[in-house]
Order: sequence, then C-alpha cells, then structure tokens
Amino acid sequence: MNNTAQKHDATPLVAESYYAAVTDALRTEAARLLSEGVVTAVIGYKEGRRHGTAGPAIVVDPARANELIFSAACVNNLALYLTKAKKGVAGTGKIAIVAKGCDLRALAGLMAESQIRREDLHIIGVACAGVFGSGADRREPLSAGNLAGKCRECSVGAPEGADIVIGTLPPLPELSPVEAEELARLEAMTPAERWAFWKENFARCIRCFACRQVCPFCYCEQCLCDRNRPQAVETTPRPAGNMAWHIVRAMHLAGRCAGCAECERACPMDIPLNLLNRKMARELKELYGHEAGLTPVEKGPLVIYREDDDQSFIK
Amino acid sequence: MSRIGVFICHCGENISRTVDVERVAQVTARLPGVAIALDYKYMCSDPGQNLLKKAVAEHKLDGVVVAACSPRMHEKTFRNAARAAGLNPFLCEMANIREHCSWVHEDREEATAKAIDIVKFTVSRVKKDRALAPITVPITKRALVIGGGIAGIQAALDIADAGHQVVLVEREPSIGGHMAQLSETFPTLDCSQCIMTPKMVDVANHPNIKLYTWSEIEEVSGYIGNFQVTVRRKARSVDEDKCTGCGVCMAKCPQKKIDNAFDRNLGTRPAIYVPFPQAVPNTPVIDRDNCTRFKTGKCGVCEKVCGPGAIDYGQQDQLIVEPVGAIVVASGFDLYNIGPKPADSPYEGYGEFGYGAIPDVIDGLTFERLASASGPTGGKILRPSDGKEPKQVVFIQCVGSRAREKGISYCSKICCMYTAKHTMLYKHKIHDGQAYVFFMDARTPGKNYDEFWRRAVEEEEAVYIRGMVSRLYQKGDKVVVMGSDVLVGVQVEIEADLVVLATAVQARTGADLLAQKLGISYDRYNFYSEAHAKLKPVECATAGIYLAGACQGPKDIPDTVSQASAAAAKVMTLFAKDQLEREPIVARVNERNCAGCLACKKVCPYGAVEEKEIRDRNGNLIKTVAYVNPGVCGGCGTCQATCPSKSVELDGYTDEQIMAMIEAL
Amino acid sequence: MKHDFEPKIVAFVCTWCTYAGADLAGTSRMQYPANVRVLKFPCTGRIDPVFILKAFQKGADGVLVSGCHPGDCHYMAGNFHARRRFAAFRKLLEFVGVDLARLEFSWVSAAEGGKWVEVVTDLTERIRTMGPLAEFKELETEEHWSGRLETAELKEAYNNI
Amino acid sequence: MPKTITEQNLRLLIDSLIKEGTRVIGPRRTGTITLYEPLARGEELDLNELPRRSAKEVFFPVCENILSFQRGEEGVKVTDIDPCAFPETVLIGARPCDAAAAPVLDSVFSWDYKDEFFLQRRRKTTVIGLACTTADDACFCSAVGLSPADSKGADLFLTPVREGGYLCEALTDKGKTLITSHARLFAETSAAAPLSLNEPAGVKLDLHKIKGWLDENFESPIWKEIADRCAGCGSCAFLCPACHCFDIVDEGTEAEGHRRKFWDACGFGKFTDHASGHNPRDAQPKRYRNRIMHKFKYYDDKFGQTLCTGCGRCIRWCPVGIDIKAVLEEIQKG
Repeated sequence: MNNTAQKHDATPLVAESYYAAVTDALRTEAARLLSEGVVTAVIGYKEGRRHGTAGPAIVVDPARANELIFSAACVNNLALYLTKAKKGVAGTGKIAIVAKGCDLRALAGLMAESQIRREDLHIIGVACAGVFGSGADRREPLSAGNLAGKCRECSVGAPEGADIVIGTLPPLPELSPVEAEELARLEAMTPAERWAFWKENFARCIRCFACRQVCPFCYCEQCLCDRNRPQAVETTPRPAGNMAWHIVRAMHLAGRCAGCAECERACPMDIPLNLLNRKMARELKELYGHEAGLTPVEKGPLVIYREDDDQSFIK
Repeated sequence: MSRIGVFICHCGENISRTVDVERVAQVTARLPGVAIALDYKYMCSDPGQNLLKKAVAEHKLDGVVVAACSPRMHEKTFRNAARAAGLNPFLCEMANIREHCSWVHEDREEATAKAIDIVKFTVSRVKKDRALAPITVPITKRALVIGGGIAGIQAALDIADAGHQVVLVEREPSIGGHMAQLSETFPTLDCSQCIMTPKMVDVANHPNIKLYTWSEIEEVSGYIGNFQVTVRRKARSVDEDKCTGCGVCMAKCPQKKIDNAFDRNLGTRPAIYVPFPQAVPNTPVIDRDNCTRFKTGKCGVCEKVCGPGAIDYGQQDQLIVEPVGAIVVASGFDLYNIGPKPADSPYEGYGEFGYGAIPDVIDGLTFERLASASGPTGGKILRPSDGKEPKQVVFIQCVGSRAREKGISYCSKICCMYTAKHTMLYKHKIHDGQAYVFFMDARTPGKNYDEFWRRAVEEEEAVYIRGMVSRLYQKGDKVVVMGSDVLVGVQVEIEADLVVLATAVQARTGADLLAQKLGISYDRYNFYSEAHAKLKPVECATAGIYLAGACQGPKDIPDTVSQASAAAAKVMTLFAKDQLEREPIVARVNERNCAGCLACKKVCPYGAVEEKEIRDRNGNLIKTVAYVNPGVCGGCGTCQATCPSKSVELDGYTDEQIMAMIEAL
Repeated sequence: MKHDFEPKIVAFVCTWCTYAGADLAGTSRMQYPANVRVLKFPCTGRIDPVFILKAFQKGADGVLVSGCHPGDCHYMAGNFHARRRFAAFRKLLEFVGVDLARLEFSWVSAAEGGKWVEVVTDLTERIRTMGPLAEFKELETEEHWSGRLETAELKEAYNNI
Repeated sequence: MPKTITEQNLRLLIDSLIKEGTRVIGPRRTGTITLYEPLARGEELDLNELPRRSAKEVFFPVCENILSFQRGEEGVKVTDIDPCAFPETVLIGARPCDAAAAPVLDSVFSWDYKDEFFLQRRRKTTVIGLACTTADDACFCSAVGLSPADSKGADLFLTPVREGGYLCEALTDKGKTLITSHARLFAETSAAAPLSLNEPAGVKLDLHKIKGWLDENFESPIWKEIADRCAGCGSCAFLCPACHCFDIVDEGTEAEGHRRKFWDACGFGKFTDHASGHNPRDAQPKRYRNRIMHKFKYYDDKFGQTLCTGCGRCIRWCPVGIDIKAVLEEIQKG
C-alpha cells in the first residue's frame, strides 16, 4: 500500500453494526425461504474458526439458518456451487444463493451459458462495501488498507436484479484503482520485460489448479489441460507447461470472465492472475464493446461476430 | 505400432527435378511406424496406383501417405485406390510436395529437406487418422414451398411436375402474390393476369400439390431431408370442402365498405370476400375484424344465403404438421413505406412527398391497379382525388432506393423498367397526356430492356428529367413538383395532375421472424442470404432450404421465375436419391465431457447443433449437452475451436491429428 | 543465398482459399523461401489458438494463419469467428510478452498466389532478421528448481541424450 | 559447551558453503511471498515468515525428470537419471513443522520400494532447523505433538536468542561436521537466553482418539458436511509438508521426451479416475475423507506416524476456508 494513502487506510468503510444488521436480515430471509419451502437450500457464508475468516456454507435446515453470516470476510464467489463442477452439492429444486454484486455478474454469465436457470434461483443480493484482500490484516475492520484490490474499483456494490437485496450502503470513498494501475504499468513495458514478469510469476505455479477450481466459469467436465490424448498443455508444473496453462486459461475465460478475481485470491503462490483476465476484458471492451454485466447476454463477444469487425491486424 | 506406407511420386520430373525423391524415401522409411517407403515415376498412373494397392496388401498397411501433388488434385484418386485395396479411404493422406515444394523452391537441398518434413508430419497425422464411414441421411421426398406468388407457383409446379409432392403455403386467401396485381409486364407488355391465372389454376388442379392458403408457417424443425413443418391454417370461417365458390355470400354481405387492399384501397370489398375475381382457391374468407357477425354477433346473412351450408363461424385455427425433405422460400417482398415514418420502421419515409396527405400522390403498384383491366377503374387511368383523367403525370424514381439517408442503399432493380412501362401504358390510354420522369440513372440490364426503355423515351415521348425532386405540394387541384434538372442545371417546376412514386422493394415485414423459424440467415435489410453470392445463389446456408424470388433481393419476373425453377431443380436433385450421402467430415460431440454451454451452437454457421437431454434410466435429467446433426453439419470445425473442453470434435481434423502434425514439425 | 539463420515457420491455412492460393503459386512456378510448413484446415474457424501456442512451444520461430477473405468463407462465417478469436488471442500473447511480429494473419484467396508468396516471403525475411524465438525454447528446457539437475555429471548425461 | 552463531555469521556460513560447491536452500523472498529456494548469497536468506510452501520439495521436487528418451537412427535410446549424482545440499531455516516432516516421509519412500530419488536427496542434505517465533492462529504444531522448539528432522537446530543470533545444537553427525568444518563462524557461550517461543494457541488434539473415531467412521455424514464445499484444488496437498502423492507422465513428442514425476493431490477429481471411466472417489467428500484418513489413520496403521505437522498452510490457503484443525476438533468431540 502506498504511504500517502496510509493515513485514512484504517478508517472503517462501514460500521460493524452494518454487518450485524445484514447478517440478521439474511438469517431471517434464509429461515423463511427454507421453512416455507420456497427453496431447498441456501448457499451462503458461515464464520470460520479463526478470527476474521468465513467460508461457504450450504444450509438446508431452517434451524441452521442462524449459522449464516455476512461480513467483509465473505470473499468467496458462491456461484461456483451452482456449476457442474460442484454437481449435486446444492441438491435439486430451487436454490437460494447469497450474492454480492460481483458474484451476480458470474450468475448472469452462467445463465447465458445455459448452466443455470434464473427460475431455479432465489438470489439474495447483499450490498457489499468490499471484502478483505488475501493476506490482509483482518484484525482491523474493513478499510482501504485491507480491502481487496478488485473492490477498489467496484461498481456493483449494490446488486441489481436479485430477488431481494439486503443492506443499504453508506457512501463509500473513491479509491485509487490499484489493479488498473498495475495493468497500465505492465502495458507500458517492452514485450521482453513483460515476458520476464510473467515468466517469474508463472515459475512459482505448482499447478494446484486453485485458480481453475474456484472459477465459476471453469465448469468443464474435462479440462483441456487434463487431457492427454492429445496433450494440448503439459500437465507437469514446469515453466513451459505453466506458461501454456495460464495462456490457455486466460483465453478460455476471455469474454466470459465476470471479474470476480477469485482465481487471483485463491492462488497460494500470489500470481496476479486477474491481471490477465482484466487485460482480456479491457481488450474485448475496446474491440467489441463487451462488458460483463448483471444481466445475461446470450452470446458473448467471442461466439458472435460482425462483418465489419476490426481486421487491421490481418494482411 | 502403425504400419504406414509412404509413396513418393516423381511426377515425371516435376517433383524429382528439385526434390531428391530417393532420399525422401530413404529417410521416411526409417520414421517410426513406417513399414515401407518407395518412389515411382507417376504414382497416379495405373501402374503407380497398383503399386500402392499391392503394398497395402503385402505389408498389411493401416495407413497411406502419398507424397505427390496437391490433395486438391489427386486426393480422390488415391483415396479410391486405397479403398480398392481394402483400406478405409480416410486413412490415406496426401503430402503436397509439388505445388507446395518442388514447384516453388529451386534449391535442391532445401526442397528435399522440406519434402521430408512434409511427409514426416503427414505420417504423424495418418497415424492418428480414424476410419470414417460416409454419412447417409434418409430423404422425405416432399417439398414445402412458402409463398404463392409467381416464385412459389413456379417452384411448386416444377417440383410437382417432376412427380414429387409439394405443400404450398400462402398467407393470403389466394395465391397470386404481387404479380396478380400487375397490369401489363415489361418488356413485352403482355397482360399479367393472362399469363398468371393459368398457372394458378394449374396449381389448384395439380394432383401433387397440396395448397394451404390463408395459412402461415408456425414452426420448422428437423434438417435436410427431414424437416417437420407446422402450418397454421387460419380460420377461414368457410368450409373449403363445401363451398362451391358461387359468390352469393359476397353479393349479399351487408358490410361492403371495407378498403380493398388488393386494389391498393382504391375500391371496397365485403367482409366475406375473395381478394380478386380470379382467386385460387375461389373460396371466400371472412374478415373477422370487419364482419358484423364477429364484431356484434348480430348478423348471419352469409350463413343464411349459403346453399351448401359452408359458412362456419366457429372455425378455429388448425395446426397441421407436414413432413418434408426440402423447403423453397418464396415469401416475396413489401414496398417501402413512403408515408410518414411509422414508429417501428427502420426507414425514414418520405414525408416531404406528401404521400397519404395529397391524394394524387400514389405509388407504382397503385398505378398498376389503375391501369389494370380488372382494377377498380376498369383499366381507365383516373386520378384518385376526383376521378378525372390526369393530363400531366410525373413519375419519380428511386423513392427509397439508393437513398442511404433514408436507410436503404441498394437499387430496387425493377423500378426503371416499370416506370418506363407506366409511361407507355399511360400514353396508350391517354394519348394527349404527358408523362415526366425524374430519374438518377436508367438501369436497364436485361434482354430487350434497354430497347424497351428507349421506346418509352423516343417513341412514346416520355420526358425524362435527370434530377431529384425536393418537394411536392398541393396547389388547387394540381400537385406541384419541384425538382432540378442536373443536366441542364435548372430548377424545374411541374404542375401535375398525378404523381407516381417508384417506391423501393424491401423485405417483407416479419421476414426476419420467418428466417428465425427456418434457421436461415438474412442481411441487414432482412433479405435472405444465399449460401454463396455467385456459386450458390439459390441455396441457403442451411442445407435443404432454397430461395426463390424477391425474398432474397429485388428481382423482376423473369429473374424470379428463373430462380424459382433453379430452386426446384435443386430440390429435384436432392430428391433424385433415396438417401443423402455426404463426406463424413462432420463434428461429433463427446457427451460424457460436454458441459452443455452451447458455445458450439452459438457459432455454428449451419444451425447444426441442437440441445440433447441426457437422462438416467428413470428418466431423470442428468444434463443437457450439445448434439451435432451430421446431416446438417457443414464441417468447418468452428465449434471445436470454440469449445473450451474440446468436447466436440471434427472428424478428419481432430486435435489429435493436428497436434501430431505440429509436434512432428 | 544462404542465411545465418533459417527460421522455422508454420502456416495454418484453410483448405478452400489459402491452401488453394498456395497451390496456385505452385502451378504458376512462383518462388518463395522454403521455410514454411503448411498445415491444412477446413477453415480458419477450426484453428484453435492452442495450435499457435503449441507451434511456438515446439520450435516455430514464426506462425502464419491465413484463410478466406471476409465474405468468401466456404462455411459462411468461420473466418469471421476466427477473426475475433485471433484478435483477442494476439492481444493476450502480446500481454505475456510475445513479440507479435512473429505472428502473422492474412487473407489469401484461391486466386492470390502472388499474395501468398508475398506474405510468406515477408514473414520469413522478417523473422530471419529477428532471429530464433528464444523465449519459448528456453522455457522448454527449464526445470523447476527442485527438479533441476545441478551437477556436471548429470548435465552432461542430460546433454548427451 | 553450547555453540552460537551470529546473524551475520549465519549468512557467511551460507556464502562459504556455496563457495565450497554445496547447494544451499533456504527461505527467500520471491515476488510477494517467501519460498524455500536455492540461495545465491547469504544475504538472500529471509527468516521473517514461514515460507508459503513447505520444505518437502528439497527432497520431493515439484517436478523432476526420471528418464529421457530419444529416437535415433538405431532406435530408441533411454537415459535414466542417476539419483547418486544429486548435489550435496544444505537446507537452512527449516521450521520444526517442515523439518519434522522429512523423517515421516522416509517411511513411505523406503518401505517396499526404495525411492532413490527421495532417499538420495535425504542422504545428501543437511537440515538446519530453526525454532519458530511466528505462530499465528492457523498454526497447530503443538496440537499434533510437535512444538515451535522441536528439533525433529534437523541435523543442526537454531534457536534465536534474545541478544541476537542463534543457539546452535548439533543433533547428528552431519550437523556436527557442519560446525566443525566452519568452526570459525561459531562461538561458544554459556549463557545465551533463547527467545520465548510463541506456542500456537487452541485445543490440543488427541491423535489416538481421532484415529479411533476414524477407524469406525469411514461412512459418516460428517464427510459431506465438511467437504461439499471443497473446490477440489490441490493447494492443501501441495503446500503440505507431508503430502507426498505424485503422478508420472511421459511428455514430449515421438522423437524425444521425458518421463516426469510431479506432485499430485487427492483433492483433484481425476486423482483416482480409472481408465474405464469409473472413479471410486467420485465426489469431493470421498476425496476429502481420503485426505484425513491417509494423514491420521492409514499412515498411522502402516508406519505408526501421523502425516501432519500442524504447519497450518492448508488452513491459511484453502480457497474455501476448510480448516483441518476445526475438522479434527470436531472429530475429537466424536
């Protein structure tokens, strides 16, 4: 974090009472949905053992709705649990899901890709001031100092299109866009410098596939990178295979990525994976005006074309 | 281990001059999986092919690489030879060492090295080749023709005459289309009705044609050879089987003041009506929107007067499913709206020409009705406002067409000719009248067309003014036409008795909706797209669907009829076989891996991808996956490149084959 | 003429336009550098970005992707989809640090034998001056430190194979 | 008399080892994290935090070649990698949770098949352990029978002292040799005060009781309850000092290639996927159960050891917040 920002870094973005109120409302709503039989399960968050942590929770019993919470530690994009990758987790029937604005974009994308249907969902939107960055100090309340990078540029704090939205956010301060700045920094480099940057980062990759496994859009039943006939991408965690894997991953998400940055958060090796996704999102916006939004768009930018698309790069 | 045979052709000296073919044979013989490599002077000759056949048998080859010319030249030859030797033809590949090597490189060493590489990666590919069997699709030898204008009539008659069943669907109560509304036709000035009505009667009487008028296409499913078409037969309120067409109902109908759309609203018709006297079928339909019985329940005259008891007020729309093997789309065109811009129209309209506000500003089709012997004036040209003979008529061309600012940039193709015709018809009927034509260019490409136009100008004394009209306004009982003559460079003002606008031909309103039902593509103006502008002008991208007439773009009658017959010929070609056989280069879905994102469906240019539900033995849905209909797939492979998990694979170009080649480079 | 460095160039082309255009260059006896290896696809729509990546990984110094001009696609729209796909992919490659001068895209019709020669010649000459694509080749030989063979004996044994 | 070494001399020790041709591996800052990596200079050593990955990769590489093949004119030539040629190595700054894992792994790598790739690296490596002062709320070494001061697995053990520098305890011949061959860098002291170590807080685990429960509860609803949310990545296994599953794959082309051994993880959906298409562990709960069973029951059954040293890495970096300590506490409750 830069030093000039340090001063109000620790100023809480929202009062603790905000989370308490949202949590209460969330529990009430979840209990109602389950006991009235509106849904068969609620996918939400519950508190972790350690201070300032939370994780996904799937609640099917109204009596356990009071385990649900909402706080700045609720980092996960729960849309993951609606995908084929997590087949059968939520069971059958209508499912309620707790969604931050950024998670809603993923839900919209999954609907557009025929993975989920709106009518099978009850979306409990939560107005979110942001979540903790990975590795951030969670002993303090959420502030500009321990906020996740993606949240600094968030435009969907208050979700739209949900069945219910819980919480009303106080006005939030404008924060410097650190991710956009990092992207600009990389773009200003020479190709050789960028190659060195990524080579160093990808060299750390151990192919734990956390990036893939937490991505709501990596729902393929057979990842191309797990295939061995033919072996499109080397499976071994060597520099060559790592580079190929991350290029393929970014390409497969281009035009689909909802920008939740879960890949980057989940990476135990701190590889700035979301930079790749952001870069592709920016390019597709510039080329084709596409942006991941809150409503499903049937055809993404790479499954559609216009006859007058740019072809200045083609001889 | 594979047993590949490599056969290297000298092509006389065409290859061996620059490529050391013996060396290629020596090196490639040692490649893993190669059982034999030999070279020969002319591999495509009979002895050369026999060499290949013999080697397949002797060495029990399971793959063949012929290193010779381009596969575009001889792939078929060698695949047939392989087949004759008992090998699946798709296990034979060509390595192009002539067009791509010996002919384009001079350095023997370089060319030889390149030839070796080409053979090498082709060998790697062949090892991953799979035997493929041709795909056969059964064909239902019945055709659907959509639209009963001259295009649809021609196509239906041709197909029916060839002995195949045809289902002809027409939206209006009668077939005939726009041509039935015309007076006389260019460039011969023969009477439209006279040449049209016999064909209409032929349709009605043809044993192979099933005619559905007052009907629309509800849904189309299936694919080439095997379409299921649901036709909505709108309630006619008249039993077609009982009706004798005597016309008493129409005569007795108390509600007679309904604008007659067939006559461009110049005349009126009753609520129970046929659009025009020569209608086919000659069975009336009740216009429920205007019928007193349907509006108030208080009438019932037609039912009382109908001898055969054909009137049926309770008739409902009927949905009928027709299985067909091919579809001819001949849904025709609409005319550009020259009135004020309707809210839902993409086009600007011509408010400045006062159409609708000035009664004596009409469009060309209205003029046709005025000039038609069966029209509302009995063929006398009388202007709408007061029924007087117009002595000065101004024709304005390119109204809507070639007017980018109005939304259409194309040329409507028929207006130059029909305006010339109009001036003649006018002159023939009103000898002392004067016709003026404002035009941009006269476009007359067609047999005897320019002669016809010249006749209008030179013999029939139509005054052609090259220039545009800026404004029309009413002055007394005249319409003042303000325009410019760009050749002379002066402003022109004419006090006309009647102004006729040559309005643009545009796609039918709702053409896009029909296209979506059919799964065919259309351009930005909603005209239907042919598969290839030059070489497949009547085929659609969607196999088994063909285009005829102005639904594809503006066309005159001769072109329309030609295209209709061409479409019919395509249908007959298809029906000449019992089964459709095609190259098995088609995509297949690995259902186990498919996650059902349907990206393949979104990119498929052929609409070949469908959704398929996978259920367990109890019928519970496990998942929805993509299914590629091999009868429809064109084999481009765009689906596979798009599929993130490569769960759809193009036979003949699988990832395994391609990766093997890249790795062998 | 001999050059210090002869690059390996891989061309992915569609069968209907560019492959035929290259055939035409052959039947017209036009001359061009022998560095290019042509892989035939039904359509540029079939060409997966992974193939380009793989080609670079397996030692290509330059890659050419070529197909039908827009509107001429035998399959109507395959090249339109390919155009978007590659517009995106080249941006990605550029972002990870690949010099885009090594990756060429072109439309070459069946009638453009001359254009084929020009495209291939230009690319070959450009890459001759650029030298080998060291980045991917280095990457191929690198190991994670924990599996790296550090001793001289092992290195020698390794180099001998 | 106990030996000590100053901070500066510790770095000089690294420098002189490198100069002698020894490979020195220790915590090093790389990007935004610390990893055990080969050190180029003593000053690269960074002992401020627990490295993100465990030290197991010193013995059990992330990925290594085990043979290479090349097709030539005379057929296929295969070259085996000779484990005897592995370099002499010093691992410096291994925390107790990392150092203690190596002897646990010896059991499985020297059981029926002697995995020389692992064992040679063990033989050739001298481990300099470091008492741990940085426990956080994910750490639980003391709950599984270790402690921040435990020297298990170390040849030489460093304990930070209040005055700066470290108290050095040589535990094996390797450790003693290291001191004697660099004697000038070590001092003798009688009164060095070890820094107070930060014992991880929380419930102590009764591993015997836990195993007892596991013996009885292969089938239990708890597995679904815990692991439905598991995303199926390998971060827990890959960061773990004791997880040692690996896969072997041939990579390359028809012309040449390598046989490679690399880390695998039981959390992966494909981990036990059979060629037939059948997968006995077809759902995440079954895979997670295997992880717990392997660590606290199977390995105990076979070798009398536990495959967990309480480093807490899997807790800290689980993307979906699965907390093995919480799971074990739950199991302990019964």
